Amino acid sequence: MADSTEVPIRESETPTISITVDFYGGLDTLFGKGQHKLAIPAADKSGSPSTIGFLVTHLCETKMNDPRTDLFVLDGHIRPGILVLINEADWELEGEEAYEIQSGDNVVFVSTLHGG
Amino acid sequence: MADSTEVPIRESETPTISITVDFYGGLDTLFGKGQHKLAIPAADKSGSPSTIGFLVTHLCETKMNDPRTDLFVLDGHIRPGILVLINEADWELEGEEAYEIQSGDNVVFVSTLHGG
Amino acid sequence: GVGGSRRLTEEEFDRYSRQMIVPGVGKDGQLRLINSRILIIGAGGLGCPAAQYVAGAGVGTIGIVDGDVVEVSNLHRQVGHVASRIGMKKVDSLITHLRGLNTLPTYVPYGFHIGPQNAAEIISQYDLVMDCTDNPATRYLISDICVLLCKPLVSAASVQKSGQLIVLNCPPTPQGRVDGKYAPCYRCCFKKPPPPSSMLSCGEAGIVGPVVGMMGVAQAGEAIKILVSALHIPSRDFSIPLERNLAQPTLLIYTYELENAVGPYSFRALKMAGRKKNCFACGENSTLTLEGIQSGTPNYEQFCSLPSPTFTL
Amino acid sequence: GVGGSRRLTEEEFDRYSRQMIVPGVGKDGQLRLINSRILIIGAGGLGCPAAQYVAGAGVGTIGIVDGDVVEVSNLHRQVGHVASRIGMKKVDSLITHLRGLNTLPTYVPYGFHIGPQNAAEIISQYDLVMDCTDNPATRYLISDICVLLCKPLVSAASVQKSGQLIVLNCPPTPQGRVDGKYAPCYRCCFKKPPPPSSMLSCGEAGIVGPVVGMMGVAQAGEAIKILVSALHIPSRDFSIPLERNLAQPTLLIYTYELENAVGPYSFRALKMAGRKKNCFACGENSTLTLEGIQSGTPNYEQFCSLPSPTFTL
Ligand SMILES: [Zn+2]
Ligand SMILES: [Zn+2]
Repeated sequence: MADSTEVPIRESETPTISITVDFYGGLDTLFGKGQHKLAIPAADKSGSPSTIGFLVTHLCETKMNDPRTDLFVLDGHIRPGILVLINEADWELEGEEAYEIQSGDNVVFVSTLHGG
Repeated sequence: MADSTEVPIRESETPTISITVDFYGGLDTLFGKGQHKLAIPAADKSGSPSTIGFLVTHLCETKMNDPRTDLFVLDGHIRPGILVLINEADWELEGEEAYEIQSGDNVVFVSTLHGG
Repeated sequence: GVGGSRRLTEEEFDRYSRQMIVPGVGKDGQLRLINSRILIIGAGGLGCPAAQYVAGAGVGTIGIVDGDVVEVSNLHRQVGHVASRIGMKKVDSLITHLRGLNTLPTYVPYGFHIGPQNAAEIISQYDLVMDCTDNPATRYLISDICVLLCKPLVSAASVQKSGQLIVLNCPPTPQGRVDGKYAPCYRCCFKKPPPPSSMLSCGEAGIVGPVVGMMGVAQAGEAIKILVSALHIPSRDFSIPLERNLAQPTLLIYTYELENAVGPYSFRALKMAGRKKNCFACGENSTLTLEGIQSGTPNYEQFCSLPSPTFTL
Repeated sequence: GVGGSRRLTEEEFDRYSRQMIVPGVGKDGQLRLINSRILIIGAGGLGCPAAQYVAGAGVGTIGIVDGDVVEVSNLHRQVGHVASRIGMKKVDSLITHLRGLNTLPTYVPYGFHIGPQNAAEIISQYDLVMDCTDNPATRYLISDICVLLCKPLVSAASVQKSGQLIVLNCPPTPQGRVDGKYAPCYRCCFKKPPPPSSMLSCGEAGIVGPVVGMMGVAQAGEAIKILVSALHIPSRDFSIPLERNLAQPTLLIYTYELENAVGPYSFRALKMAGRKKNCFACGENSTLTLEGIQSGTPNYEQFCSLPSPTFTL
């Protein structure tokens, strides 16, 4: 899997897409604070364009500071109770995990809170 | 003075610069809410590039909903107690009223509050 | 109610003058507050600050639901209780505090947990509901009842260093009505609850007082706004469905960073979609009914896989 | 103080456990709160909610300055007072409320107005100052004293439907020190006061309770953050001036819109410049001294052109 940090890319390497990702509602403690600027592979291992589904796995494998991956991913999918917004729009309107990520996209993950 | 709304511009008209302006701390009630997208003349009457000083007068003359102009301008200058930020930076660092406005600039006016 | 046009009493005028002179409130807005009934569900970290400002603003009838009693570990954030009332029902403790602040409103205590059996009966008596509870099963229940009874819902939550706030079902629109851009319900925004294992309560994860305080005060701000602007009244004329709609539904997210002064990421307002056609509660094929809920359908505990059979606030 | 390493008492543990388990607080952070002294200047719309959360969090010594008495028109937003204490000094009324919330802190009432004669003597006894006042002359005075005494200042203000908040002089840096990126003072950010004619007070312009409430609670949040992280302790080693600096100084702006649900423009965080070399108070050629202030230089009333010769909170 390609490096997801902003390392200069040689021509021969996998092309990447630059995106920004934000985590809220406690997910920030799993991934680190503030906005994450990432260069993710433009395609998955099978050569298909990278989707949100791919991004979720990619984040889990390369960016999580915490061993408790089930707080973010369950059975290969984003766990229930996490809201996903793509460019400020509900991901349901964008095709959910099948949405193909575009350069410059902003993806927000928010864990729903219940305390009071 | 040229029209400051987003009317299509003919070649023969004064060139304009597109900027955004925000008002806070009660100034929003003088100018209307939300972010204002403006096309201001690129130069003043004497042909010099438009500065923040020009913008202040221009706003006062064309955009104020309220007759109390002294809440925004005093003696031809922005009144004391109003903070000006140009592209999120204190205007003192940018040359204050002499700063020449660039296309795409964001200018924020904040009236300092004192109540409690 | 919409508010009548009676005169204000001298005491009302003295109490509320500072807020009445704010443009957009006025005497009409104040009378709408006085003639309105707000239900606050939960008298904890959100409910205490929310209730202070709702009572201060002069909302005429304020109901408070909570089955718990005051504990010493509550007091760092539940600012409507005091040490001398430890062991008292939270609703009675909070109402004692509120009466000191403002004697004019009518306060109605419900000193028990809200659940499928009693929720509709209680909520039906109010104009607006504030969800200040602390568990998902109750949150889904409250939203479902608000959809069925056409009540606006101001919902907030807070754990550790994070807070969230959203105004739902406002202006209220009847269940099944989807031929326009209507406000979402809780299920439109949060389709599935998190698995219990991933959920953090204030007891387990901790909570910083001002974080939950900010959300509670903000809830009061939204509630006052809705009542003053009469946005709690269900639309009647659906030939003009957009006219009275609020701005784009927005989820406000607050993150408190212990290491930084207020920074650009402390607040974020996320635009949410409107009512969803396929929503289980408010959508066009919804089978949700008050009778169903009372007889156990849906099963909120199972939906949220709560280990305990009781609904706790 | 920085905090010792004693054990917590059982009562402290019961009271503060929910906030101690928050990552970044812990026992050390709690002890720093317990060993700290906060001065709250102003017991009104900002000071009441701020004090509730500062007291709840267990700050060891809480001083409150205010010369006013409780009036009925205060109660819609000044949630630390109650109707039965109308006519009582606000400091005594608020402390009565705070003692109910938490008996453990030491509360110090200053039932008079702060001014050039007494400000340094009072402020010198505290680790952090919260400006909850309502007029510019007092705001400039408090900031000047905080610069000279090396105290961090959490400043907020609110009128009608707007609120502002900024953390100043934190970590505190001695006057005249400009060879690095230091935190600004009030004068660095707000060089000149507005002319009196353009100034709106809460009495004239009105105020919505939750608007000023949000700012007061946020002030408590910033103060707790500073003390827990020991950012109130003046830097000693100026060879590493940047190390303990806060993030970019930020002015938080809150706008309440009566017509809209929480929207993207409700909060804005504006990046501010750091300490200015030419600042009248903290800059490199500043002639400001404690002795000067006490003997009338600068003249704060004249600077702000206050019509009245007294400093009112
Ligand atoms: Zn729905
Ligand atoms: Zn300065």
